[in-house]
Amino acid sequence: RDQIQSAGSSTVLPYATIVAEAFGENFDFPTPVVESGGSGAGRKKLCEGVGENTIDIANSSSRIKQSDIDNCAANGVTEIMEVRIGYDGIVFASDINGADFAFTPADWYNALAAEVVKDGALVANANKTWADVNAAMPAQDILAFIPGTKHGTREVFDVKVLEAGCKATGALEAFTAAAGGDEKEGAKKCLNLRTDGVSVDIDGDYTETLSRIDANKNAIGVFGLSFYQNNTDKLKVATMDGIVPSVDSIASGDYPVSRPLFFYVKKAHLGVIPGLKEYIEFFVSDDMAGPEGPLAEYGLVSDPELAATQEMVAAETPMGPLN
Amino acid sequence: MNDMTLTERALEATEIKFAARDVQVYYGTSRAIKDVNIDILDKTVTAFIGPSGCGKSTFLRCLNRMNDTIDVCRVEGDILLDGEDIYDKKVDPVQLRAKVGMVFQKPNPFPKSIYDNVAYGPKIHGLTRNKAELDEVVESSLRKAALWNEVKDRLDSPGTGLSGGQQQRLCIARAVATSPEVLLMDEPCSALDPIATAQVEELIDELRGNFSVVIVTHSMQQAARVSQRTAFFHLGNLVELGDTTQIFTNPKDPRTESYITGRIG
Amino acid sequence: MNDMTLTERALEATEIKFAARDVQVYYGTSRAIKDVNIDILDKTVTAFIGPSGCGKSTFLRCLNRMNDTIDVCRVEGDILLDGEDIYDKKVDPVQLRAKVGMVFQKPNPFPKSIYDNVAYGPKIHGLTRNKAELDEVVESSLRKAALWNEVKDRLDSPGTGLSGGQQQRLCIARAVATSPEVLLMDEPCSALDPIATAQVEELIDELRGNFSVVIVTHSMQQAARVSQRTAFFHLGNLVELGDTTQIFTNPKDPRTESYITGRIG
Amino acid sequence: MTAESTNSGTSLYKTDARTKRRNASEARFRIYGMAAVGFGVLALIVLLTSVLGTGLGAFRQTFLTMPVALDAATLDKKGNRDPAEMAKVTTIGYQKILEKALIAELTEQKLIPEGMSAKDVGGLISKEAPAQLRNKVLANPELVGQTITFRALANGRIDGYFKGRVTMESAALDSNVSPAQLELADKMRAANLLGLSFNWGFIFDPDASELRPEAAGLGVAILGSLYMMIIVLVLSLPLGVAASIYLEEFAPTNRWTDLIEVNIANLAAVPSIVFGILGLAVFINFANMPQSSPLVGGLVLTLMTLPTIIIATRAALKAVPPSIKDAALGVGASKTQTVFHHVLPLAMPGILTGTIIGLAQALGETAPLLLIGMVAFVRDYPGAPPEGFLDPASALPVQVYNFTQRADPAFIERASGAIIVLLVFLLTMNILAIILRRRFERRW
Amino acid sequence: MSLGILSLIVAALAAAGFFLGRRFALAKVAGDARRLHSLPGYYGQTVFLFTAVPAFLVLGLWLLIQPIVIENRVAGTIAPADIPEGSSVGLVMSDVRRIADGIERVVSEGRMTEPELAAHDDIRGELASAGVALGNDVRPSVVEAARNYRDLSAASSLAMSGLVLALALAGMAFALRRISPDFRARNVSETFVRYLLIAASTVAILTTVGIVLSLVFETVHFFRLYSADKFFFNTVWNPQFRGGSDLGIWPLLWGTMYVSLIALLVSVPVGIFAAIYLAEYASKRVRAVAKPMIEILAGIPTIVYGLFALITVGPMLRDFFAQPMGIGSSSSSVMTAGLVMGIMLIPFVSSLSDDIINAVPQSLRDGSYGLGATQSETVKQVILPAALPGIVGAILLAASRAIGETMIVVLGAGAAAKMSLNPFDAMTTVTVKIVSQLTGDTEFASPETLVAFALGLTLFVFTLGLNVLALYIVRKYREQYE
Ligand SMILES: Nc1ncnc2c1ncn2[C@@H]1O[C@H](COP(=O)(O)OP(=O)(O)OP(=O)(O)O)[C@@H](O)[C@H]1O
Ligand SMILES: Nc1ncnc2c1ncn2[C@@H]1O[C@H](COP(=O)(O)OP(=O)(O)OP(=O)(O)O)[C@@H](O)[C@H]1O
Ligand SMILES: [Mg+2]
Ligand SMILES: [Mg+2]
Repeated sequence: RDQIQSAGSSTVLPYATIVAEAFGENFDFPTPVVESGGSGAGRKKLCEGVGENTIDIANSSSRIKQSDIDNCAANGVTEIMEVRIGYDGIVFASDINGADFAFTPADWYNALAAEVVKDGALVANANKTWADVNAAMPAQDILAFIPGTKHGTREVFDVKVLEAGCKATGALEAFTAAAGGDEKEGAKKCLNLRTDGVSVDIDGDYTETLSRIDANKNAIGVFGLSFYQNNTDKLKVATMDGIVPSVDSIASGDYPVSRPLFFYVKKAHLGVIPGLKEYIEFFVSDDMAGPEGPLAEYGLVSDPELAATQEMVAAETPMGPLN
Repeated sequence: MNDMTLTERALEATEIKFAARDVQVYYGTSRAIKDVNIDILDKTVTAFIGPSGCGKSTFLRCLNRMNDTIDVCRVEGDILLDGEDIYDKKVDPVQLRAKVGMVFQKPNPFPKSIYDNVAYGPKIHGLTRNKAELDEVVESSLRKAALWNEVKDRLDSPGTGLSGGQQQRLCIARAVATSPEVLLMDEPCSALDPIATAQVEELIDELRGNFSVVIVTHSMQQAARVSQRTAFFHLGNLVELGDTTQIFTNPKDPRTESYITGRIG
Repeated sequence: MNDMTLTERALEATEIKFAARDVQVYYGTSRAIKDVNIDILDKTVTAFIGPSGCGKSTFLRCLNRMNDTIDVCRVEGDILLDGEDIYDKKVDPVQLRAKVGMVFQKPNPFPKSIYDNVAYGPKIHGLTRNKAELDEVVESSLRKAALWNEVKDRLDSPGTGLSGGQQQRLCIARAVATSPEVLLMDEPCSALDPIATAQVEELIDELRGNFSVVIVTHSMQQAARVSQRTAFFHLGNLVELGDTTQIFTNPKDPRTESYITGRIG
Repeated sequence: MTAESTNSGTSLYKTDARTKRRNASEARFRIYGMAAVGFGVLALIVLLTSVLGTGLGAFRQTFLTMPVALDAATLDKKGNRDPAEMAKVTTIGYQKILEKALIAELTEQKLIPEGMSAKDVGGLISKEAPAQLRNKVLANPELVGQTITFRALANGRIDGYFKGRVTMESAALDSNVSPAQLELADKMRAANLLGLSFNWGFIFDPDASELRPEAAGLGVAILGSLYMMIIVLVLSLPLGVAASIYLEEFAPTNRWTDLIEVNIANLAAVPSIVFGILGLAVFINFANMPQSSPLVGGLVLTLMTLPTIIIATRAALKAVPPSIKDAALGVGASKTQTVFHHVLPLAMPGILTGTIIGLAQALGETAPLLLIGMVAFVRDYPGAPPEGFLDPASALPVQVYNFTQRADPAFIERASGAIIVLLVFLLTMNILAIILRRRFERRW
Repeated sequence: MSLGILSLIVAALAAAGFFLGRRFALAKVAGDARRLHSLPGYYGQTVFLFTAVPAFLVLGLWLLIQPIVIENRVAGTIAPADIPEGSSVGLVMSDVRRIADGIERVVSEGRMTEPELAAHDDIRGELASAGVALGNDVRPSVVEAARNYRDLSAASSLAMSGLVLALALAGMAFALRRISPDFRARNVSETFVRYLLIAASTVAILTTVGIVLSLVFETVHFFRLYSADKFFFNTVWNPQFRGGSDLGIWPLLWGTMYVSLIALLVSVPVGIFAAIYLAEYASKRVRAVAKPMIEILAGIPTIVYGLFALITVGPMLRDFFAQPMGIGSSSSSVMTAGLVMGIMLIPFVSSLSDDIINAVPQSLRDGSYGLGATQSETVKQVILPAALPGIVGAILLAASRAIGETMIVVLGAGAAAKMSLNPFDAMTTVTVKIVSQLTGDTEFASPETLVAFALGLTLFVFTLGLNVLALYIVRKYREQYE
């Protein structure tokens, strides 16, 4: 085998293909093969063992899990490098001709949660329009297209929006109290969504969400920042806590809903698979992943600590235990 | 030329059932029936005889438009049933075939039970009002076809599991069950033993009381026994048509004579 | 009981071709052939007669194991061809059928050209060395079956486009073309006119010179004309077997007599 | 022959009430049939028009034509025209050259509007163009120092403008293109610097990343699909027909064959992704075959297609009338000869139908490929067979699937374009089968 | 000798055997083929089969067994002390194999001889430059084992080549010797062919075994993490990222059945009517055009149908049926997916049924027309019953496809697992969830991902049950007709 093989997250996929393409053009190595198939499956493939018919790189939209590391070790993959390539912003957007929205996590919680706090008590969610949730918002029916539970994005949505909202509205307190003070149990309750068709899980990708918004003009969808940036003529983005999502506001940490993106390299393959080292160095180089590079242009929020990552890659430092 | 005389006779005889005028049948380009003019009388048994491959079946199939189902087959000329052209646009072949029933040369029972085979016609034509009547029709038809005794215990078993002769009788029963006005029978007794043959001949005789029967047969004896009129075909031509006695005793055409006496084939 | 006597006879007569011993045939649970013991002699024409549905075809099909193709059919007893049990494990039915040819009751030409229909057997048995020989076999077979004149100009047209009688003759030609040792013919002349019938009977007579022929027929006359021995079946039993003249002039069994004189069916 | 001679029964010319009713039901039945066929054809037409409507655009692309001065000072600093040395200049360097060349040309023609930055002007050129130029120069170092006429792809949004996907209004909202750029493009078109022409690249080039939808092509996918279909056809047709023949003609009816029969029917109901799981476990992990290769893809699709072919073939074999088999057996043909000489030709239409449908399904399937690594971004063409069967490749449905997932709206048209190619592929594949089937079709 | 060349030689021998066999047979009877038991070609065929089949069979078996035997012998030579902490013999062996492979490459590239390489101090780097990836640095004992492994392999493959060639020649000689005019060549080669046919039909069984095996391992794993009770009897499907998910299969099975039912309600009548029309009514020209056209429907990628459902059918159904009738406001619904899937399945029913209907003998039609039946009566009462077994096969195939379909359901019916009777509600199917859980971002070893295997296996058993039922019903019904 003479080409690099990578697999994993479909969120990282576009960035990986951009780099792979440029790599193939400018180096004497073949263009790497980039598979999609999900972060979990990518990491699983990475951990299948060392050798030609296993992949070299796993793209991942979330951090590797201990179970993966154990699996890797069991299969002889003892040294893995963790490379953080930047951040992915998650935005809320609606049809370009629709109303403007300014959200807070609490609004989202009150709109989608199964149970909300009303007059100090937990009641089943009966909010019909956004105006019911927050009088400042338009009286438009609530309809939200959120990522299905298979998506890494959903986890971020759960944590950074729903849980935050749960806390902010006081629901968390009420749940915890109801669960006899068990905070964990209470937090879990925060994630129960209503099942009356107001919140719709999307198992496909952002293009599906976009098409659904096309078919339901009053819906709000959850997108990646890069996807939104490519479709600014069709989508109107909403603010979160008053902040407009952008590469800058996310890099600065002002916009709350974002997550880091990674890829994991099988160290045993370095120096064996031709071009692997060059490829990962190229990936994190300023030319690619820097704030002016094509990845940022496409919507990746450049990592402020990119320099450290570059050093780590150059030194081939494997990752330590998860903290 | 003898077209004229035949037409005249047709005008005299009120009981003409079928009248064929200048009928030609083509299979693709080859002509299987040539210039046939024939009158078939009501309440009469007409026998078609002639060597194998001379066009008897072909002509028979014209009479109820079964030829329509053969792609390459083309019919020219007029065939009148009760004075009405059966190849007319207005004529519904379905109605025609209900009136003009047919027993085929090769027995072709449906892959259904014996009962359903016979009940099929009455059912689609709505000839019975209830199950009891239908049972009766089935029984009487099977009896007429001399099959009842052999199959009465296994009416539910498939018709395709019968012996060759039984299948042939089943097909006769099936055709009789719809009580057609004309019954076309293509060698109905070819696979039957003498006794069954006699029973079917009896049936034919009985049918003649009300209907017209056309029967194709290779047996001169049978033709002589059951038919009142006989038509002799040869190489697609209708050579001679006349009273059975006349044909067998005093044929006009030398070809008829040599066929009957066993000289041409 | 009379098993003994028959076996003895079999030992005496060197020219026995087929010997059937206590043959029973079942279709599912119903028994179609009961305790049949029969010897079929070489270089002889044996006629099977009997009312429709009595089991003639069934028994005939046992003789070359065509019954194997019917799932529900089960054969018991022994059938010996030249002293060898044809139902033995070691026997290859294919070889058996090459030796024992068959003409079926319902003509069943292949949906191929007339030529290919006849040439099929010689081809798979490798009977000819080249195309010219094959052509010859096809022609002579068709001639023997009295079909050559009618089809010689259209050997390439499909066999299914022939008339009923022509199809029947085609099937005879097909069977003859493989030159079997025994030829089983199930009502080979049922759809044939007298002249064609005569020709086929001539063929049968000719075949008898070298082979054994078994013919099922419903025509007493035909049986009397072509066969040397006649077997009468009734309701699955072999009622009587004997010289044709004896059977027709002096039947031993009352059932035979009443059938021949036309009293039972 | 007088008309009054209708003494018995009714006139044939007048249909009686019952016949009328029956004819009405006959007509209804016929209309249902026609409606059913019409429905199918209509559905096809609707789907095809929507696919063609959006997809045909992918076959035409906007190109820029301009003179480019290949400056020796930047491209070959050492001046020895050694490709290895020259390769040090990356596409970024070439991009600058192209940008400069375009600005120079536009300034000469006085087309550049006031206040438009160099970057905006350069934005009209596809990001693929520098790579093309670089390849051209490296292939022929002598070009350095000359001024050549270079035909470059235009940026996807500009292309979209000429295809109606991008409008002035949408551009105003779009962060990737500005109305000023579109106006410039309009002027350039008037000046014949830019225009639409047939895009062979869509059929022959490999896929491209999300930044350059205009350069994405189907070359690798077409090859991959072709390789896989060869494997599927070569394996599944003989295997399927052989299995069907055994089950239908030879096998005794007992528990074992019942088991096989139920099994095959059940395999047809196994979701295709499960075949992917199987392929991953058996072919890649157990048999150590390479990932992403058409060989593994073909094997997986073969297993997936087999039940379809077997079910169709068995139904067709079953429909052959027993009298034909009797006839052959009766002249002493063996069972095998009977089957191969008579039954199989008569069953051929059904077998071919099964093959057509099975292959159609195999050609359009993505899910099982997901697990064996073929749903991937592959830019290098697989080699020639047989080694090429082991090289990574993509497939047409995969390309469709990937295109539909991408953010840039330009990929929508390309997804439909890929579907058109897939359907053409399917049709060419089926035509032989359809012609053969018509030859074998006959009634007996 | 490489595998390819070896196979080629055997194939060539077999081909030569064919001609020799033919010639031999003909020579035995002085060219008069009529004295042979079988056609001359059959003699050739037997020689061909005897030459090729045993040789290839042994080749295949050898290739399967060789690694196991060699592995065991080499593994026996590795001292327990050489196995690093936390590792296993298996892992060391995989290193051994890779090193042996690497040595082979280095040697064949002519860079170094084997002893030189073994003495080299950077074996890992040297092998890496040949493109062989090694996880750890190489210990001498492992190199020794690798050399041992390589020697054994070389010896073994030499032995294999010899054996295979000898077998081919022996088979050929044996078959040629047996040739005599009385030799039943046809029977022999037909028996051979029969066994090949049997082998082909066992592919289906092997596939099933493979599927079950590849699912069962992870399924067991899943049931260790998640109780089977809850999986089979819980009626809520709600996977979560951080565990505590509800993974009841019932909403998914319900959705599967509902969507498939609607799809069949569309495709079966339309398909059968289309088949009837094409086979019985349409002119040759219409048929020649319409049939392939409808077949294209089976070849359109399902994603196109999915988008059609999402963009066109879904909103249409919502605006014209669901909302006016007040029974739903979701644009994705079981109805949408079922309808669109039904369209896709039309050719599965229509094309296969059409062929079967066409194969019904004309004499049956004649029989019915002769009784004065209309064409539709003939079709309904004679032709369809006669064609029934084939049509049932076609319908089963369509049903199977409906159960296995993903994309249309994702885009048409949504991703919400729900048990509802309302056809205008969004629901989802087992297959969809298999795909989405398997390709999601959740960690692989979690129940949320592994549930895909359990779903796959359950669906497999479920459809198996349905198929047994279908077979039983068909048998029972068919008995009336045959
Ligand atoms: N396939 C079958 N399944 C069940 N029963 C059958 C089958 N074939 C024949 N039979 C029955 O077996 C008996 C003998 O049939 P057979 O065909 O041998 O009669 P036959 O003497 O040839 O009559 P025919 O002169 O009418 O051809 C009949 O009662 C028939 O109904
Ligand atoms: N479907 C067909 N296609 C082409 N030619 C046909 C077709 N059917 C019959 N023929 C030819 O037409 C001629 C007349 O056939 P027809 O069946 O009418 O003969 P027949 O008198 O019934 O003979 P038989 O007594 O043998 O049944 C024959 O030469 C025959 O070969
Ligand atoms: Mg006839
Ligand atoms: Mg019989």
